[in-house]
Amino acid sequence: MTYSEKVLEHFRNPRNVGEIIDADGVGTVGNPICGDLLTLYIKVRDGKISDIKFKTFGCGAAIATSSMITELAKNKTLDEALKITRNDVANALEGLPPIKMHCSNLAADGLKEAIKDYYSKRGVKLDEKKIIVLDDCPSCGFELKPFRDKSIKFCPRCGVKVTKEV
Amino acid sequence: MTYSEKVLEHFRNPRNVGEIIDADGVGTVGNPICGDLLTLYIKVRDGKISDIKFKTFGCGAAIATSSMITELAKNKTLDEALKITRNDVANALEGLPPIKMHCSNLAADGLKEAIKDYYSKRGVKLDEKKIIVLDDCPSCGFELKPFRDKSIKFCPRCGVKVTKEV
Amino acid sequence: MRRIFLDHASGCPMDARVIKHMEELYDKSFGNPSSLHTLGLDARKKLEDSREKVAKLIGAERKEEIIFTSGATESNNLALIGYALRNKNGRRKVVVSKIEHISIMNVAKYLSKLGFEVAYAPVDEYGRVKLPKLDEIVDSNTLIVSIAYANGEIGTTQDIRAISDIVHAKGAILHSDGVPAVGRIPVNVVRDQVDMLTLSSNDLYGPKGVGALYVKTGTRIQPIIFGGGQEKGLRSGTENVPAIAGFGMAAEIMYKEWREESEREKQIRDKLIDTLTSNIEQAYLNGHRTLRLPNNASLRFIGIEGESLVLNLDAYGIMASTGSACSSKTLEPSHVLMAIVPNEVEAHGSLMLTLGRDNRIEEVDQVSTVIKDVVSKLRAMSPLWGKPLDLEEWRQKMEHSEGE
Amino acid sequence: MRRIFLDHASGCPMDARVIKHMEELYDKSFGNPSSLHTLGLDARKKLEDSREKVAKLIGAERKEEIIFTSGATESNNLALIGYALRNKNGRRKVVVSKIEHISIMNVAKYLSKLGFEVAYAPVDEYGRVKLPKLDEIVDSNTLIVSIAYANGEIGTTQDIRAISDIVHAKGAILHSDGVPAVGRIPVNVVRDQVDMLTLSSNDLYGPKGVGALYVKTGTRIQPIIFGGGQEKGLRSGTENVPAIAGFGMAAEIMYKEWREESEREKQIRDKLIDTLTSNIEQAYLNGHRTLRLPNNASLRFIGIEGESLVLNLDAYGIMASTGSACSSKTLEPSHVLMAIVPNEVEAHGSLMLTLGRDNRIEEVDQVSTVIKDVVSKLRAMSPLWGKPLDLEEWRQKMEHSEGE
Ligand SMILES: Cc1ncc(COP(=O)(O)O)c(C=O)c1O
Ligand SMILES: Cc1ncc(COP(=O)(O)O)c(C=O)c1O
Ligand code: FES
Ligand code: FES
Repeated sequence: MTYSEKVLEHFRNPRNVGEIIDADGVGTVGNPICGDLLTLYIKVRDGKISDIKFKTFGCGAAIATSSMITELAKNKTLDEALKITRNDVANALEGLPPIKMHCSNLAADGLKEAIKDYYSKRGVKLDEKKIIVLDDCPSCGFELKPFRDKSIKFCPRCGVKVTKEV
Repeated sequence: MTYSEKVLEHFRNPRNVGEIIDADGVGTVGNPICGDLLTLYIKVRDGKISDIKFKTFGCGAAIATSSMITELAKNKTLDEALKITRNDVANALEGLPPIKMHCSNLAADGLKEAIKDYYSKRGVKLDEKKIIVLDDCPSCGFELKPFRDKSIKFCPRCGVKVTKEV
Repeated sequence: MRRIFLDHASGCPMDARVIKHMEELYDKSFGNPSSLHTLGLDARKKLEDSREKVAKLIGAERKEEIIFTSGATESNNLALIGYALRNKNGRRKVVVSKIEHISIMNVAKYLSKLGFEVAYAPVDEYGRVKLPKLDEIVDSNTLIVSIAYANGEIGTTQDIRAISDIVHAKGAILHSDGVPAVGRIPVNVVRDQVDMLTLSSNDLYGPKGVGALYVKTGTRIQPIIFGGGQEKGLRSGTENVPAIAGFGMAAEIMYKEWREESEREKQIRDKLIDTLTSNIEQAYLNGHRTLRLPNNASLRFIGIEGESLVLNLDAYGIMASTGSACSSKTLEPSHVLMAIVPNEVEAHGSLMLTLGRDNRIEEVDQVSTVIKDVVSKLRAMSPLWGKPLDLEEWRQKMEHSEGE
Repeated sequence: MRRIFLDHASGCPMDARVIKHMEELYDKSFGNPSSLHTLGLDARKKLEDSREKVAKLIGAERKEEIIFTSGATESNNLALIGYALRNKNGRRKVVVSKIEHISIMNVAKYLSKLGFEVAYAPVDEYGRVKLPKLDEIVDSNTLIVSIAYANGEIGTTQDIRAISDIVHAKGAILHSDGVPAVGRIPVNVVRDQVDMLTLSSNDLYGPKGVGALYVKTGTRIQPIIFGGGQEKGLRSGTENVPAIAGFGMAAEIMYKEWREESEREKQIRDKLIDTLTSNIEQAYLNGHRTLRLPNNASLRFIGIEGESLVLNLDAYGIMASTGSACSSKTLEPSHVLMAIVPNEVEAHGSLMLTLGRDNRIEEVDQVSTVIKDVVSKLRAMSPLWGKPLDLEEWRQKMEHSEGE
């Protein structure tokens, strides 16, 4: 498992660390029991994310992806921001080790949650598709059931996508 | 598996190689199919082995033990010669690797056969105790049945005695 | 930047004397011990010399009791699988402690798939096996028990003699993983009545890729690797003579030097533990304060996660390891830590510092300062630090998402 | 006395470049690829570089298809046991040729104990697998077939592509032991459609104690050694990085140099075979005259026994091996020779000369003269030489004594 230079750089010097006391939306994802917890704070001005901060308990990738998503989301409209995928995060970081791909999830999900929170405070509900994890990896056959509770989306062994929208 | 200096010396310069055309007793033991065949020739004068020669097809230990038994038996009375055991042969050679202990059998048995032949030509029958090979090595538990046809007497794995007289 | 290596449990640098010895062998002693010629005999001799040296290190009575393997994982597999499959005496239970190495744990799982009953002996908050509990769990159906002399992650040592008495009283046999213990604390298979013991060469500053299993005379096991019948039929495959000779030499050096070196490392260990636990708030020692390996300082820091801690330390040239889930292939926190720390979050904040011959007591101040700074930095960005943490709530959320 | 080493099948001297490379690693790169710090990442990189080099040597498409093991014996065990136990698809038959290496033979025996049907594909008098027979034996119940690219004892090579076509037509998969072949003849897993291939580092002049198994993507196997989940979970145990890096370098060198070196060795081989068979009466070649490894000259001499031949040659500094029963741990003659020579007595008189980079064509005259002298000396003391031999009689005697 090797982190890219970009990951290490963001991990060592994370951008936008902190809390926003009067945030317009707050998203908390992960579970400290599993070793990762991210809280994302956004301020929204004119439909755009004008400020964004995070606090993360988690691995190097969790911190780097948190940092990266704040950079990606800043100054985007909420619609644009909602379209940021875990792949966008991973790509912006010049890749993540397969086993760490789920950490980029954490960041993307955190942003979504914060935006949802923003909308729900305003009475709007975002509808979601349900995503399920396959039983076995379609590429290498790795058994995925034991990992379901980590809400993984990529095979921990070979890195291919192992979720399906239903 | 390491041969002692003495084994190597006898193996490289075997004593009493050859045939005795007008031998008084000839003993042939071993089986070329198993990789060993020894023919021992004796001349008897005044109840003593006055000359002894051998021909051997076999491993280094087979050749060295053949050579050694001719030295041990020469000038002995037949009674004395009959008492030479495989251990005497092995000891005189400063030991044999456990897996090769059966080769010293070959030599001791060959001598016995030659003396038996000498007696039977004179109408005398030597009675023998029957020696059986145990099912498993009493020390290390090695399964011995597959080796029975090699007429082994020592465990090929750990070298302890695995025969019983009945 | 001078590197400070504090991760000896994951791998040791080779002893320079051993490297030199092996270099000579590579060139001259590449024979196969099964060959009949001079080079083969020479290799055979080297092999047997090493066997003797390894036997001596652990107090084995006969060198034939040492089986060379490719490493400790293989030795652990051979011991447990080899014994369980060979001894069809009606007993079907395998007992291991809750803090055995992953190789023991996964072998136990495999045996349970094969139909054996596997029971896990609990440990107390220091990682010491609870002897009365062990005495209950080991029963007349128990075939084999595997409990390590000491645990490499949390440093805790066991009273192996007391354990072997319990095990033998029930007619079972005892295997012990000696990897972190041999060469650090007194290990003697005769005194402690251990039936099988796993050894690793690299942990003694010998080469990697070689280990051994001590198998007491009379203990019957079957091989897990089949072939040419090397190592008394228990481990087939051409013997890796240069590495085995290196292992032998490393064992010989250990035999002479370990006591003094252990005393030295113990002082570094104590200074590290004292400095870190007193200078950093909410920093706790894992394992027992005194019944521990002389080279192990295992700690946990509330509110932060181990992988990010280790990566930060690496940026300062300090190399260590963690038992956090995020650092492992399975994304599970170390089962060893989980057995002794109050909860998962504390397990995630663990830091394992394991000392070796190359460490100096003078390094402690620098190491402590860096750790303190990094811990502060990570806590500053942690949503868990400085706030009360309701773990029950999170646990329910997890179960909820599991049920989905 | 200058040693002439003609036993490369039993072990190769390490390439000096590889030794040098490994020396550097011992000191600097002792990290554990699972560690998160710099030393760990460095070790991981070395590991993956080697994987790529080994993959390239055998024409594998993806480096992930290479699993590092402790050697060829383990690779053979992993391939056959790992595949047979994993694929519970109703097929229960394992097919191996009659001349596979002992590690394949003994694994096949083990599988038959576990309830698998094992069938042995016959070979002709040269040791070539009889393809029509193979086509009969491999059937819709066959799970896996294991046939080596070439045989190290008698030198004969196989038409692996023709074999894989037969095997795949029946829906089985093909494992091939590539140990003596890789680096001597063209081996390409894609061209030849091999599903698994066993490799040994030392046979490529790399270190001992390391090997590999090529596992084609999509081929599912289970591990035989359980633990930390290294090597995609297929081979647990801390990776022996210095040795693996040495293996990688040896593979890289082989890739560049093997063609030229094989041509050179072929000339020595041919001169050896021609001189010995023409100068010594009743001396015969084992295996095929042209479809053979470039470095293998395997012969048999009527009337003498191989161990005494090899020991005598050793006294003259010539190192070789034999397949005689008397040289083996089981006191059985080599099953490979038994499959192709007329009878046991001829098998006992075998001599295997295997060439390597250190041999020179100038040595052939000296070697031939010594062999001729030693054969004469042993024949002079053999009760079998110069007399007609009634093997039937001896066979009956043997059966008689077996019946006792
Ligand atoms: C206690 C213990 N046992 C066994 C092993 C397995 O050793 P290896 O990975 O070298 O096979 C280790 C390795 O770190 C260990 O720490
Ligand atoms: C053809 C073949 N396969 C497998 C092996 C096993 O290799 P190792 O003994 O190094 O495990 C050998 C060893 O000589 C061999 O010649
Ligand atoms: S937060 Fe656990 S792996 Fe990234
Ligand atoms: S004659 Fe076969 S081992 Fe001695």
